[in-house]
Order: sequence, then structure tokens, then C-alpha cells
Amino acid sequence: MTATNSFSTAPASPWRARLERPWVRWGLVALVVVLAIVVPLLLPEFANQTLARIGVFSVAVLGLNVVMGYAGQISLGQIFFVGLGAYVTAYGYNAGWNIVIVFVLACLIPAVVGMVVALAAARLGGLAIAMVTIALPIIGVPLAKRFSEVTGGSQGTSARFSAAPEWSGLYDDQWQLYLVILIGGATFMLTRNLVRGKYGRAFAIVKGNESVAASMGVSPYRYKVLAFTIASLIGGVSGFLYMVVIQYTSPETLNFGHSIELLASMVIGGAGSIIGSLIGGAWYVLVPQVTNIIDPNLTTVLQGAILLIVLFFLPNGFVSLPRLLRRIGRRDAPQRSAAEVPQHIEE
Amino acid sequence: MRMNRRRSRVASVVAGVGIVAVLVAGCSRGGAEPDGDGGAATASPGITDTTITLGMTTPLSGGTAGPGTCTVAGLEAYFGSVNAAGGIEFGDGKTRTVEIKALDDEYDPQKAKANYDQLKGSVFAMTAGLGTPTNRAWREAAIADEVPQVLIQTGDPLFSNTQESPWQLGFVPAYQNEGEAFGELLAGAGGEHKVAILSQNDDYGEGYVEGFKSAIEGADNIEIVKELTYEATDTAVDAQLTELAASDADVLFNAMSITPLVISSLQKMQEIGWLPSLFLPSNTSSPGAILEPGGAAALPAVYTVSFAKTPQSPAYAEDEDVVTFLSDLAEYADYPDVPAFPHCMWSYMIGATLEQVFTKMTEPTREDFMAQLRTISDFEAPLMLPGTSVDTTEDDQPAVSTVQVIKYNGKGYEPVDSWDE
Amino acid sequence: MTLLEVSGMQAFYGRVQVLDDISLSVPDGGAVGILGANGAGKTTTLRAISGSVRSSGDIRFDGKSLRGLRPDQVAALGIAHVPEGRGTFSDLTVRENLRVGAYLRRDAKQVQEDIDYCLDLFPQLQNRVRSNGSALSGGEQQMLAVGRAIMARPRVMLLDEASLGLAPSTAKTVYKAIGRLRQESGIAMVVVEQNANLAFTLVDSATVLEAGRNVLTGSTAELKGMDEIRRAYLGG
Amino acid sequence: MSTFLQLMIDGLSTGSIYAALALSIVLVHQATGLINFAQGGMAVLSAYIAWVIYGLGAPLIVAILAAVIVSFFLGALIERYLVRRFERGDPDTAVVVTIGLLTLITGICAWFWTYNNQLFPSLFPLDTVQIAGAVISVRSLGTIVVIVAIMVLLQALFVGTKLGLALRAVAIDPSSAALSGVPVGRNLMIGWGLAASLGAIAGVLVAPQLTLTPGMMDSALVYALAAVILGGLTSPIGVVVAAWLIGILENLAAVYVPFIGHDLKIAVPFVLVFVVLLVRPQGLFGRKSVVRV
Repeated sequence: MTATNSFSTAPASPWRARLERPWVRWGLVALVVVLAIVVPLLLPEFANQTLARIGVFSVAVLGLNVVMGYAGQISLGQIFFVGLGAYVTAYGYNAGWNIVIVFVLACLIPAVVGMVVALAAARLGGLAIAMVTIALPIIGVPLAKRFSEVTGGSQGTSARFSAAPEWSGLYDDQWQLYLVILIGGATFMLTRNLVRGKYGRAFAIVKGNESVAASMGVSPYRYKVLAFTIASLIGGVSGFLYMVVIQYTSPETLNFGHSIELLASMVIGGAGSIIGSLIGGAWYVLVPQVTNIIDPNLTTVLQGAILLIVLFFLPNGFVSLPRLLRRIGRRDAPQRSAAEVPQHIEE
Repeated sequence: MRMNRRRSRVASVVAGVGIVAVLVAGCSRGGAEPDGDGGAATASPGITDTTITLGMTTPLSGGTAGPGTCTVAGLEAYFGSVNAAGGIEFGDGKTRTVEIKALDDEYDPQKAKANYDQLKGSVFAMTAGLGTPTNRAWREAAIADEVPQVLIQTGDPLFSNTQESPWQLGFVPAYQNEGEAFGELLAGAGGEHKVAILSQNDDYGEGYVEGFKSAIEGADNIEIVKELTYEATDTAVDAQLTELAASDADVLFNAMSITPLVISSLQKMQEIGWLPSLFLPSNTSSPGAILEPGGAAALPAVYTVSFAKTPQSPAYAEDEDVVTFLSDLAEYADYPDVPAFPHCMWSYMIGATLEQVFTKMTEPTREDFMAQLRTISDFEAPLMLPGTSVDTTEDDQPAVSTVQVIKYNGKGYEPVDSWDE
Repeated sequence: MTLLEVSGMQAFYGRVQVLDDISLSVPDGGAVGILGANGAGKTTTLRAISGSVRSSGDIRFDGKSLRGLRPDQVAALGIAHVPEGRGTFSDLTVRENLRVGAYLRRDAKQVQEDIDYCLDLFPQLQNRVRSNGSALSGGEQQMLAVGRAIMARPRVMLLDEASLGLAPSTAKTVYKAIGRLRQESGIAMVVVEQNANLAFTLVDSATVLEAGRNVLTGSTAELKGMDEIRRAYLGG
Repeated sequence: MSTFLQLMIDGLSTGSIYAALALSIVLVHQATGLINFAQGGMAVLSAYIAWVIYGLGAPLIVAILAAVIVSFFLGALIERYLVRRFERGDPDTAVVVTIGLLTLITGICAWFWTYNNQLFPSLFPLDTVQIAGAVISVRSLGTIVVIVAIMVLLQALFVGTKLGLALRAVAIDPSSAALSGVPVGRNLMIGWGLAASLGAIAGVLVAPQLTLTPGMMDSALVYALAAVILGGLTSPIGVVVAAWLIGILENLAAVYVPFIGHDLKIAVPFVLVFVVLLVRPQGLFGRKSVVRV
């Protein structure tokens, strides 16, 4: 199994080499920026709304990726922080607070909660962390119902602050998509720098082997807590965007099932990959819509089948697609060796 | 509105295959735009001279998929038979067939909103969807877009609030109405009664309890001795029943919407030898699917409220409404078995109600549709119990607000007007 | 007569050839050493024999070809591989580890006897029988690994770097015990060792690998006599 | 007082539902080192199979036995042709594969048998037994007995038998096990097969109470996972005791700890897990073990 970190791996290939050239890079960046500005103006309403939703959940998956893909700590509670961010946003806006302050709180409160949980949970290993994180959404739902005067109870609460302002002359869906691109884009850039910097390396070491990390003077505990905190903060951002785009939240938002779907989306996109997070978000949003088009009565069976088929051919997610294609490219190579196939469990 | 943005479908290719796939469905609204038809007013999306398209977002997978599937089946059954008979002659003289676009929202508000966004451009009206959060998620959007969200299946009174929800209308009685009806019956009883309450911990349970309490207010022969809740996700409510039994109540008001939990609580009560008179909500009181397996005959009395005939009940086995309903279900909705959830019947009635509205529509517009929608009164839809009817003219009330208290007789139900000690 | 005969064996990792035309011949009851520097192909040779690595060429055990057999099938024929790194089952107790070694045997009674024999051969294990493999010291794990191989009642044992990571004294103890085992059981052995001194205490002949080829083969006495061997492997 | 006792007994029978599922999760983990989220879904499928066979007129017990056997092969095939590809790969991927499997199986059940609640006959009569003023249904009693029996069998399998030993060895270190002559692939298939059969029993035990629906086991799964980790992944006895503990404690907490109440009682098992793990990372009864996932 090659490592899933898409930066460190992937042997040099012509197209990749070409990508390294600075002018190509800047050209791409410019292209992306131009697209980000132009596309919302051209696309029909529903396409914009879909893109915006993809943005929301890409950010959620990105957060999960920080703690799982990069730091290697399994978390089944990411949706809780998304929901928390959404609730903070809804409450703050409806209480008439300045929207900027609301945004800051929607990031900070989940971050703080995440840190507190992590301070306790990170002492435990593997499954135990999984268990603690499972608990978050599962306990979150009845909690959200109990504090109904804050959360609106099971009927949920709306907050519609993302209508396009007059001066912009934009449609609401365009305005919302711009907000998502702006905030989501910034989150992606910051996270990218983080995981490529010394923190990213530290995460990788902790993921690789905690005792080694300790011996290298990298405190596994501290970096686990850090990873959880960042993941929760990004979850909060995603929650804010959730309110920008969906404009309504209820206990159903932090249903445990969605946490599982986020996890699946992360692996499908590619654990430990920035692009993978984007693909994961697209997966999270598009697969239900596509299965709905195929047959609304068979969404479950279709979603399960698609997930398994993709993983069967791309165990490391979509980001490993280029590698797969290259391998197919050189089929003439000598017979596969034990190094590639765990032969002893083949019959 | 946004015609200038149609050609942009080409550009959207850059947004990726997935989106394109979605657009194929989403942007079929293109086809819905008026191609200069003769009509005086420009037609709204989703209606042509020969067809009208209705949209639904409802849970077709996950925990609530049982009832959810019913909401689609009932509607397809009704309009299937109508279409087979040639369609409906609208108020504007044109005869149209009815198409239904139903999408699965997995009871996830976010997906419900997405489904709405996808459908609103290509359907004339959204209808019959099940679920409170999943309908609330796009209520404001529907108002902003002036898209009808009508005859939906939630007892949340907000959707029947004429002021706050101009483009909405609920179909089924508010949960409050149901609780109230039973409360009145109990308050009118001669003797003293101790009531224990078990309710689902959400607006569903709260609504029932609220209605019940308002009805028994001031009735000094009724005392609420214990009040507990359960989660819709619980695997058992044994502990609650044990705790309630300890209160020696002689009446259990059980606002529970989860079929297996109702069955097991019926069994549990008999196990621990606590046999109160029981009230059950309209959507979990099916004789065949719940009361018989639960052995409800052992209880002194089981009351529920209803406005629909129960197909399982032998009393209606011969009833022609029921017979046609079941055959329509099997023929047009591919739903062979006798429905265990009343939502099948409710959707069927919704279909009948919509037909009434269509026959009154003189213009193919959503505005006219909403206007006509509010003019239906004393309409006895098929499957309706005598004494109940559809009335949309009353402000702040769902289409059906009158309910009949009925009592289990060991096989089916019979209407009752007074509590017999 | 020869029990295990390897000839013209080749093996690859990906596109890298690690073994090229290896040959090896182990007489019944004999002990052959494989010497060589890191990466010379010693371990791969053993893995190829036990079927954990795909290889081409000819491997015959007691006249039968081992081509295409899975490791468990090879083991079933009577070839016990003591892998590099010992392969101790961390969550199993010492006794359970030994019983796994006897997986292919049906004779419960003798199995018990053999367990006792192992504990007699490695007294250090005696008071650890109930503790988990993960709790053992490196030396004890190595002894356990050998014991697991003994439990299979093999005809040939493949020993891979039994001294790796052990204190010299411990390594000596291990090799002494193996020597005793060889005398008492007559199990043939293929011994991979970097420490030729240790190997020579056990084997009658040896072959030297460099870059996946046999460069030198001879009896222990002959090899000991050659000064390049002395320089390279005997630190003399 | 009798209420208190009754609550404990209620908890015991609810806990038994979790225990039934938890046992098969432990079995798979012991045999492959994986946590199988699809275990519940597979149990439901098995229950449907039994239900169909019963519907064809076979006696209930026959239908159940048939389902148990079919499930064995189903489980083995799933391991061989789906899961094996991921066994040595990234654990996260393996978990997601079992999640995908859960979705697929749930979908298949819904496709064939709809989301309607199907009534499933119970092996045990609807009678009750009096114990010191408290009442327990024969059904719960029967469930408890069966679970205890399975628990003992599993314990015996793992520590007593050669098969159990081989299963564990394969899960810990396949290559090393192979060198000792253990056919790794076959043991992995057997492990999944046994777990599936066990799941089948779990399914038919709880189906009469929960009624048969594609999502029947979903809410039980979380509790089962909690029990598995609380009891220690390696110990059948541990997880059963843990499951009962969870069932009982959450009832008592709900009734006697006002601020918890029936809505937050689900927090109890997790708090319990958390506290226990801080003290004993390997769980109540578990041995220290390397955990994948």
C-alpha cells in the first residue's frame, strides 16, 4: 500500500513535471480565479446552488481530513461541529448580532468545544477516540432538542441573511456561491499551507508512529489535540456556510448518519489530500442527487453499490486515479511480486 | 424570469460531469418555460396544455421510508387512475394529465432543500411531502420563489398559518387537533381519570400533548399523574412504561409515531399487568399492523382519532372506496399489499383534493392555483369518514381539521361520541 | 541424499531483480548456512523457499517441486520457516503461540510433550508460558519463534537471522539451544546469518551470496580457511 | 422497589439486544482485526432470509437454521470477494468499505421487502415470569439464555479450540500464521462466515421485538459498538456483561437522575466507556491488543 498523502507520493511523471513549472502554476491559479469569478454568472440557478452545497461539505470533509487523513486520528463526530457552527450562526443572526461576529463565533465555539473534547479524548488511543467522537452527534441531537428555546427544538430554526444585497445586482444563488467560494477558498488555502508546513509534518509523524514521534520530540498528545481543534474549527466554518446556503438547521443536521457519510466522502475523495476533500464534498452532494435521478426508490442500494465499486478500483480514493491510470499504462511490467500483493492471503 | 440564463447550460459543462447529470434533471425547467401558448396569462412552470407536473420531496429511504413511500404511492394511485380515465378537465377548459416527480430526501432537511431547488423550475407545485424539518427547510424559499408547498403531510401548525405561510397549506390535522379531540372526549367522561403521558421527544409528541392538555384544562375529573418522553431512535420504551405503570394511571395517552415501539409497548403493558385505557395517534393505530400483533384486545379500550377509513378493518373490507383505493394502489403505484401506514390513504385524498382545485383553475398559474386552493369546503374525499371533510376556507387550519374519535372493537374501529365507563 | 534442492532460482520485487540463479542443496539432517551482506538476497531466498515470495526456477523438497505452493502448503510438507523479526503473535500467550506452531498436527499427546521439550530447550520461557507474546524480551521472542517451528515437527527448518538485535550472550544461548535441537532431532537446517562465527557453530557447509548470486560455496572448514571470508565475515 | 428491580430487568432484556449484535462484531474483530459496521445489516438480511423461508411454510426453527447456514456462506463470500481486497490496506478504507456494505445490504433488503415493518414470529411464547415482584417476559428470558450460551461457546472457541487459535493468529499476523501451516484465506472466510451465522441468530432474536425492517439494527449498532469497546474487543464475556451494564445503567439513570431523563440516557454508555477507558484502555475484560480502526 502506497501512502495516501498525495504530496509526498506519486512518482514524477511528465504531466506532473510540467505542473512544477512556475508559469504553468501561476497560469492555473489565474485560471481558477477567473473561473471562480465568471462561472457563477454563467451557470443556471440550480447549478450554482449545487456548487455552493459542494463547497459547504468540501469544507466539512477538509476538516475531517485534517484530523483523520493527516493526523491519523479517527473521528466520527465531524458533523457535530458542522451542526454546532450552523446553530451558532442561526442563533447569533436571529439575535441580531453583527454577521462578522457571528461568523467568528461560529468558528471559535466549535473549535473550543473540539479542543475540550480532544484534551480528554486524545489521551485514549484508536477505537476509544472513535467512540468518544461517535458520542458527539448521538448526544448532540437530544441536547439540541432539550435546549429548544435556543435551537428551535425539533422544528429547527431558519436564518436568512444571505440574500444578495441590492448594490450587487446579483441573484441570491450567485451571491451565496460567491460567499462560499470566498470563505471556503480561504479555508482551503490556509489548511493547505498548514498541512504542508511544519504542523503537517508533525501530523504525519504522529500518524506514522507515536512512539517515534515522541522520540523525535513531537508530542503526539499536543498534536492530536491541535488536529482535533483545527478540524472542529473548520467544521464550524462549514456550519456557517451551511446556513449561508441551506439557511435552515435542525437536530437532523447533526444526525450520526451524516457523520458516517462525511467519513465515506473523505476516503472516496482521498484521505490526506486537499483536492480529495473537494472531490469528497462533490461526492457527498452529487451522489444522492444522481441516485435520485436514476431511481428515487433505490437510492440506498445505488449509493452503497457505487461506493463499493469506486473503492474496489480506487482503494485510496479518487486522488489515486492518476496513479492507477499510469499503472494500467505499463502493464508490460514483469509479474507482480509479493511486495505488491499480500500473496499469503490469496487462494 | 431567468430565461436569459438558459444558453449558459453550455458553460455549465465546466462544472463537471456530475453537475451536468444533475442539470439534465434540474434544467429540464427549460422545457417548462412558456412557448407562447394561447393562454391569457403566461403559464407557470410545470404546466402545459396537456400536462401538469407535481413535485414531491419525501423520505424514500431510511427510518421514515415506510410512511414516505406511502406518500408517493397514494398520489400515484389516485392520479394514475385519473390519467387512465383521460385526465382532468381544468377550469380553463383544457384537459391535462398529471405527472408526479418524487425525490428521496432521506429525511435530511439539507437534501430536501436540494430536491426543492432541483424541482421548483420544472414542477407546477410541490405537494404531499412528509416530515416537519424536511418541509421547514425550504418553506421560506418556497415563499420567496412563490412556489406552492401545499397539502403536505406534517401536523406542524406553522404551515397552516395563513399569514406566515401564504404559499403553504398543511393537509393532515395539526397534531394539536388530534390530541384535543381525545382530550375533549375524556373531559366529557363522567368518572375521575388519572392520565399517564408518553410522548415522542419532538414537535410531533409535543403537539399531541399540547392539544390534549388544552382540552382537559379545567376539567377537574382529569389528573395527569406522570409525563415521560422517548426518542424516535430508541430500541425499547420498557423503562418508560415501567415507570408510568408505577403511577397507577388508568389512561395512557401515548403520542408515539414508531410502529415497532407501539407494538412492543402494547406487549410490555400486558407483561407487567398494567392495563389502562389507551390513546394512540392516527398514524400508529393500524388494526392489522399494530393492534393485533400487540394484542391490544387485552386492554379495556383503545381510542384513536381518524378521518380516513382503515383498509385493514373488516368493517370496510367491502367499502367501495377502499376497494378502488387498494386496486389503484396495486395497479398504478406498484404497491400490492394493504398499506400499514395511513399516509397512503392521506396522499390519495390529497390527490382528490388537488383534482377539485384543478377543475376550478381558470388560469395555468401558481397564483390562481393558490387562490382556488383556498375555496374548497365540505369536500368529502374518497376514504373519508362520515363527519369529516376537506375544508380549506378556514384560516390557520389545515385542509382537514375535523377528526373523529374512534374506538377499537377487536377487529376494526367504530366511531364514538362519548366515553363509556 | 539431498532433502532440499534449489536451482536457478530468480525473484523480483516490482521490476527489481533480487535473486539471480541461486542454487542451494541441503542433505537430509544436514545444516547449510547462507552468508552475505545486507541486501545480498539471503532473506529473500528463504522466503522464496517457503512460498512467501514468488520466484522462478526450481525448488524441490524430497523430490517434489514446491512451485506455486502457498506458504501454509509448504509448511504442511515439513518446512518450518523462522522468519526475520520472529513473527510472534503479540496477543497470544507463549503456550498459545506454541500451539499455533502445532496447527497441522493431530496428535494432541505428543504436542504436549513437544511443548514441554521446547520449554526444556529454552528454560527462559518456562515462567512466561501464560504471558502475552508482546510482553516478551527480544531473546525470548526469538526462542519462542524457534519453539513454534519445532512444534511443527518439520524435516527442515529455515532460520533467518536468529541473532538479529540480540545481545551477544543471548545470541549464543539461542544458537547453543538450536545446536542441541539439531543433535537431538536431526532436523535439517538452512541458516541465514550475518554473524558467520555464530553460523559456523551450527552448519556443516555454507554458501555466500552477493547481489543475489552464489559467489562461493563450500564446507565450513574450507570457508573458515579462506581469508576473504575471514576479512568479510569473521572480523579476523 | 419493585419498580427498581423491574427497571433492571428491562435493562437486561434491552441490553441483550445490544449483546447479540456485539458478540458477532467481536467475532469478526477477533478473526480479522476489523470492526465491521455492516454486521447489523447482515443480521437483518439473515433475518429476512429466515422470514422468507418461514413464509414458504417451513417450521420457524428450520427456517432459522437454514438462515444461519445460508448466512455462513454469505459471510464467507463477502470476505473472499469484497473485504479481502482491503484487509491489508488502510484501515480507514476498510471501515468505509464495511459502511458501504451496510448501505448496500440495507438497500437490497428495502428493495426486496420494502421499508414496511414485517412481523417476525418469536421462538418463545408471549408468557411472563415473576421474579421477586418484577416481571420478565419468556421472550427476553429466552434471548438472555441463548446469548449466554453463544457467549460461552465463543469463549470456548477462542481459548479452547485449534480453530479459534488459528482465527486469532491470522488476525494478528497472517504471514507468520501461514508459516505455521495455517491456511490464512480459508480462516478469514470462516471467521466472517461464523460471524454472519452469529449475526443471523442475533437478527432472529431481536426481530420479533423490533419488527423486521431494513434499518432494524441501526440504532442497536451504536450501543453494540459501545458494548464491544467497553467490554474489551477480545472478550465475549466482557462485551455481554458490558451490554447488560449499559442497558441497566441507562434505565436507572433515566429514571433516578432527573437531569438525564429518558432523552439523554443514551449519553450514559458513552460516559461509561470514556471513564472506563481512561482507567483501563483495554476495556473491562479485554487483554491489551493492537486495534485497527
